[in-house]
Amino acid sequence: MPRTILEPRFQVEYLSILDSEGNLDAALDPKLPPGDLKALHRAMVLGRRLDERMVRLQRQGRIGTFAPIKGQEASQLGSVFTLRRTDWMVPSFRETAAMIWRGWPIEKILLFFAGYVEGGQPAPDQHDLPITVPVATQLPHAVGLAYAAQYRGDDAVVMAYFGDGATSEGDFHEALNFAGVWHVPVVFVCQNNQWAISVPLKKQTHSKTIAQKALAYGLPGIQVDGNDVLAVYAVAREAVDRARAGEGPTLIECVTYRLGVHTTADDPTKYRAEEEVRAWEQKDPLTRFRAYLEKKDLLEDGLEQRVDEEIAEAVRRFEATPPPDPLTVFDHVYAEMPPHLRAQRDELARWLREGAATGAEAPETPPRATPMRGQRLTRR
Amino acid sequence: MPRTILEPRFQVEYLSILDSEGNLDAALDPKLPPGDLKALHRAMVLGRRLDERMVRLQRQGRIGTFAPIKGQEASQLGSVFTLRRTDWMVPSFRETAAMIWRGWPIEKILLFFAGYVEGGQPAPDQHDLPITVPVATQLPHAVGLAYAAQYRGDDAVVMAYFGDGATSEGDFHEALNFAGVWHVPVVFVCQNNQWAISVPLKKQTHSKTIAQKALAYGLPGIQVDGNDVLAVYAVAREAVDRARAGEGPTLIECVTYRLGVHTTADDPTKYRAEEEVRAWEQKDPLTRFRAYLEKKDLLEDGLEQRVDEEIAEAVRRFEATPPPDPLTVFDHVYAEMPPHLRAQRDELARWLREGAATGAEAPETPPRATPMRGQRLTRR
Amino acid sequence: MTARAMTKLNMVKALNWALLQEMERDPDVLILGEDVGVDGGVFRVTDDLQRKFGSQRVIDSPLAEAAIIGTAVGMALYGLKPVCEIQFSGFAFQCFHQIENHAARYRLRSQGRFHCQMVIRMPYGGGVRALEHHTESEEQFYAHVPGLKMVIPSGPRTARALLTSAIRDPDPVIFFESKALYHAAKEEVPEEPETLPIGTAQVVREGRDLTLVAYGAMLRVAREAADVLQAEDGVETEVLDLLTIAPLDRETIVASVGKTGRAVVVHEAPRSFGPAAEIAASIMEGAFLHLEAPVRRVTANDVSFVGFAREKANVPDVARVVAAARETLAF
Amino acid sequence: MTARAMTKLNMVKALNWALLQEMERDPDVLILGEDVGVDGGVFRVTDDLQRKFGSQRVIDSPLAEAAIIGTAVGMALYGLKPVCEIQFSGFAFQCFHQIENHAARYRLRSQGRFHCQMVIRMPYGGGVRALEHHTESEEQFYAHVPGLKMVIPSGPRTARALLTSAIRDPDPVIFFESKALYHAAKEEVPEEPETLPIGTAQVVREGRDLTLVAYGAMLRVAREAADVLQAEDGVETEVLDLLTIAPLDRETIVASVGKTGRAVVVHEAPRSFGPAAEIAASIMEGAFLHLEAPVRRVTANDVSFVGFAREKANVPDVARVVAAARETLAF
Ligand SMILES: Cc1ncc(C[n+]2csc(CCOP(=O)(O)OP(=O)(O)O)c2C)c(N)n1
Ligand SMILES: Cc1ncc(C[n+]2csc(CCOP(=O)(O)OP(=O)(O)O)c2C)c(N)n1
Ligand SMILES: [Mg+2]
Ligand SMILES: [Mg+2]
Repeated sequence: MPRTILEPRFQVEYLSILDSEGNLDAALDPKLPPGDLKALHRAMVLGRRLDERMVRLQRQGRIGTFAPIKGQEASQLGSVFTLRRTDWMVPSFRETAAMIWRGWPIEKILLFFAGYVEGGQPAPDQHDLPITVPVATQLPHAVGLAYAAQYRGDDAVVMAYFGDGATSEGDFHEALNFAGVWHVPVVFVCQNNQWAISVPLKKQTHSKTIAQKALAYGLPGIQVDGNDVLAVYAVAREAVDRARAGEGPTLIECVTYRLGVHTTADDPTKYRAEEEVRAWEQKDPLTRFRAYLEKKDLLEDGLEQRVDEEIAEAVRRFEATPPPDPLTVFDHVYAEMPPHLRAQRDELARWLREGAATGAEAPETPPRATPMRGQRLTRR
Repeated sequence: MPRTILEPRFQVEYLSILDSEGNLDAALDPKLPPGDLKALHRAMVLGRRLDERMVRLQRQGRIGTFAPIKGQEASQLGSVFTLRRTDWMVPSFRETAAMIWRGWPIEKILLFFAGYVEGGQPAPDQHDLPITVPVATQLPHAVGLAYAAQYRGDDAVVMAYFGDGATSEGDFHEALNFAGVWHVPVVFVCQNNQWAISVPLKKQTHSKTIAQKALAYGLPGIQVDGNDVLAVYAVAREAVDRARAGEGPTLIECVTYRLGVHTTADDPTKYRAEEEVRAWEQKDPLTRFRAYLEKKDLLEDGLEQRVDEEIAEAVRRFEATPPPDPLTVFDHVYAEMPPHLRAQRDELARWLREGAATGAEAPETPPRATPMRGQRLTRR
Repeated sequence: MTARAMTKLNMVKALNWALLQEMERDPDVLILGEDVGVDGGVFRVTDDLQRKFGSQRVIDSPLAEAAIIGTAVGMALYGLKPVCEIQFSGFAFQCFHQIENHAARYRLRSQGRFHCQMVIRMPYGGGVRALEHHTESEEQFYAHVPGLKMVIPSGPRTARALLTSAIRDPDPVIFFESKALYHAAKEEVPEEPETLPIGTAQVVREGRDLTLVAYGAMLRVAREAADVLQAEDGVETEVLDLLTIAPLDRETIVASVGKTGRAVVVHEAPRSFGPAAEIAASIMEGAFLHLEAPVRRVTANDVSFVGFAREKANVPDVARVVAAARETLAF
Repeated sequence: MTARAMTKLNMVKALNWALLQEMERDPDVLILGEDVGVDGGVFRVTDDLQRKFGSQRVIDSPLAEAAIIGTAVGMALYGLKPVCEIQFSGFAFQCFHQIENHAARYRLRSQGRFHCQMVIRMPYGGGVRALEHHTESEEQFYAHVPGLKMVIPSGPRTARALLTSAIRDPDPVIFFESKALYHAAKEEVPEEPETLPIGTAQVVREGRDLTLVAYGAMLRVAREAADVLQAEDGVETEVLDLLTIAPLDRETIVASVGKTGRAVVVHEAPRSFGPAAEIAASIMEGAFLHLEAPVRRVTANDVSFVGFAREKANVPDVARVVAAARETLAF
């Protein structure tokens, strides 16, 4: 049956700059100065090494379950690199490298995963939200921050991170729709790492790309090789600049891959083939960027060791953390402690004082128990 | 910056068959037999006349607030007409005409809006869900029904109705996404009547059409002139047939207009211009279809009177409804009444028996109070 | 209290006035919700504010409750003070995750670096011949969430004062407005902005024989029941208007029952696991040795929805409160 | 009871077995949730079921809780019997509107024409060193919703029997599984499918001095406290395992306290407006004249989240239950 086709027709673009051997498509070179290239590389290496270290810390029971980033360094750093300190970064739960770039001390991140609420406290001058555990729920916050910035006349941009699985949640939809209507300076960065725990993208959505979901909101959506830090940078730069210029939000889909476990409580051998992982290891964002820098003679000697030392020092600071005071949890429930919480606090304080005397089991203090029960230790 | 454009590119189609003078684009004629054309017309007239009657009943305090359908008759009937009795119809709260087509007795609909829970009870053999008040929440139910039909090997199709405003809700997004992944026989019919209470479409979403939202889920989306009953029919027919043939879900956007109030508690003069309403009155789906039928010499004499009599009889049956028994509400909370409800029921029964004797105010029975307080009576 | 200029207002106007005055006072206060702008809200509580403050400050949002609360959380994290309207409390479960996961928790999660100074207004309760999801009383769900405050005024004056306090309160406040009270009565309201402490109940009638605890639309029911008890039984009833459901003012409640020894709690919410359970349990904990009778609960039945044709049979009325009071007194 | 073949299982395996047997028994039973298929659920409760029953019957859904419940409601309206898994109870507020607005109400709304025979399983509670939203106890929110049933087993055998009952129950059942119990202990479970009545509490230890009311992971705490009280104080404690939170088995509770005159209620949920309030209020209503002391509540504090480094200080333990019991006995 013949029908009119509505204009405009829609399209989604794809960008890649470095090939898997680290060769540059010169026409697309974002022309970052050597200092920036080195800074990016260092941050990626730090992300990778810290990730590996954290897996070991978790296996030793020194921190709890966490979500490793291995394979996603370029997606995170190419994008976050475009932000100013006064811009806002809204993470999900797998942005360790981006968080460190934004100034989160490593030991705070370790504290967070060791079950200390202190680990969620951004510095007073830091424009970063803490980790958000419920998938996609942070996206409307990003839109609200962007609205507020615009309302106040500040030229801040907001960058929000989330995964491919997150795009199925209602909050993703509502956030992008509000962003479109309000035309606010927010950049949505989807790290499409192909998996949401055990669910592959094709069971997550029937759309071929995440980027095309932007069309539902009248927004530009673009797909980028998420293992190509220069391409991610170029796309993010453009989106951030447009946002800052008042040209509204963008959805960026970084096509990447989670090389490791979903979290340290996960066993991916249960749901995905080793060959798939091997194939993506060939596209490792670090290898590729390293090859490129090598060609440009920008590799730094001893980088790995220096990074490892930085991590080791942070781990030492983390380990030196005094045992947590259970009474402080009452401090931040409300601005002022209401009577019932004061009473509960007093009760707990008395208990902590008298408990030992009465032979009672003292509340556990340092978090050195067994790993999360009910979830298996994994092999990868 | 030059980039690859991903294939396939996307497009959204638009269909219109009857022009506003009722002239047919012969190439697109769905070729409905005369009997069907007359049945459609009768249902549209009934929808319109009942609507008008219900507004009067509401103004007289004989029913409570309800959502009139004036202007949307073609969208509802052109689509619902394509269903078999064994298919499922999932309404929102503004599908009176479609519900009557599906066999809901008029008096039951009146009871519903008179605050009787009895009004929500579909007949035992009826495959219709009751009215859903929370916007968009019925859409996942439709997907679940369609999944169940497919699971059981039944060839039933599910048709779900909702408004333009509903597309902003997370439930819309999640439902369409599940439908896409599961590839189930469901047809989503959006009655885009341009307004969600006082919010016009352009404040509802930054996308130009509702139809293009289908692209986010890899589904076909099509826009149709919702005031052209033949076009709606043609598009729905195709979608229903495809669904039944196992070819998955479709999103249909019927471009129509709410000619009346949002509900009888609403005052549209507060938020929209009379000229806009006047302009859409020129596109009245009834006038247009009438003109077409006239040309085909298919108009029935005395149709309005017969329809009015049918309505009057239903109103008489409605008015003859005995006062509601407050005790029956306990019957359908659970399959079996648990002890605490039995106790509450006994307490209420005792109260109803003894209340008068003790001089207590008896619970109100027939619903003949003032219209909804806190919302103004409106002028239109 | 010094003499003050007063105006007679119904609750809708009183709330509107609180919003107006707070918006004039503080440019960080803004309004967000469905139909709150051009239309002035389906109950007209935000009437005329968009005209006065512009559509950037009184925002007609798309139809999505989770994003209304979620974006308001983001605004609050930035330092703004959003006042959100959820059109009916029956539609707030759509955003319950944003309220419970985030609005209530950001202060704790960020250890004080961020907090959500925001108000979430919702019309609640029955009495307006409305459809399903338009008549329910869901205060219990919010009262149980640590980090939230849950406020329910009982008339124009408390509504105006408490909304002012809520807007100025650094914590997220769920603010329920009884639809039955919107136009029920007018009260004298002072011209100058007035506040009331959140977390404090009011003794609105003193008595020594029995304590009636109520809030929102049920306050009038409790007061009239007290009149009947006085007139017909010579019983002196103390009536408490809770005003804040959470944090609950146990001190005032316990002090009253410590004196009277008997209590009846009245609410529109279903009984089981409802607010009256906490009030009864708190009375038992705080005034056990003074209790002459079990605390009675007069509430709606444990039914989600009855239809307005049966509503009166389901919700507490004066006669039932009087009957429960008499049974409690005779215990 | 006749002698039956028994197998020793932990709670994960016991639940898995209930699912397996019910799916074999009834082709309308199907499973739906995030990672329930290939992965067998993050806690492995649905392990191997997709392999046995296929991916149409054990469905790996997209990541969207509201649609999991919403589509399950649709399936149930059609006559299927979906068993949904919400990966952690902390993520169920995303679907709270579908549960409250629909699963709980379709029977009433359609006046019996439709109903939702469905189970919503969720791991809840602390004890597994997990992040925010992975350790909370939200049973109260479901217990207050008319039309829902709320079940919490206390070990492998009750878990298996109650899940079987829940799947066969014609009403929607919220089924909480304590993460701390998943691998805590093994119990003998009969080979033949076994059910337990929903709505009935069990007296798991008889005594005449004091009643301890608990459920889920707190049952073990209550039992151990009873042992300590017996050994150290010679006190005979009656321990009730609620098993069903709603509808609450007031009869069993009241009968016990009618005998003992004293009660302590233990739960992991925050105290204010929590389940223990209803239990305390119900005891007062049903056994007022038998009460020798106020009902004590031993619960988590009114804090949304403390981090696992502080978790033990926040959740009831044996010592605190013993202390509360002693104070109640000494009252
Ligand atoms: C609302 C919600 N539902 C479920 C979970 C449990 N969960 C944690 S991560 C995850 C998968 C997320 O997938 P994706 O969005 O692709 O991010 P990725 O883990 O791949 O980075 C799930 C289901 C959660 N945290 N929040
Ligand atoms: C979840 C929810 N939020 C708010 C409302 C109040 N409400 C009822 S109808 C309506 C507008 C619906 O607009 P649309 O989807 O376009 O349908 P229409 O009324 O135009 O038919 C609103 C906001 C509701 N019923 N449900
Ligand atoms: Mg992913
Ligand atoms: Mg509309």
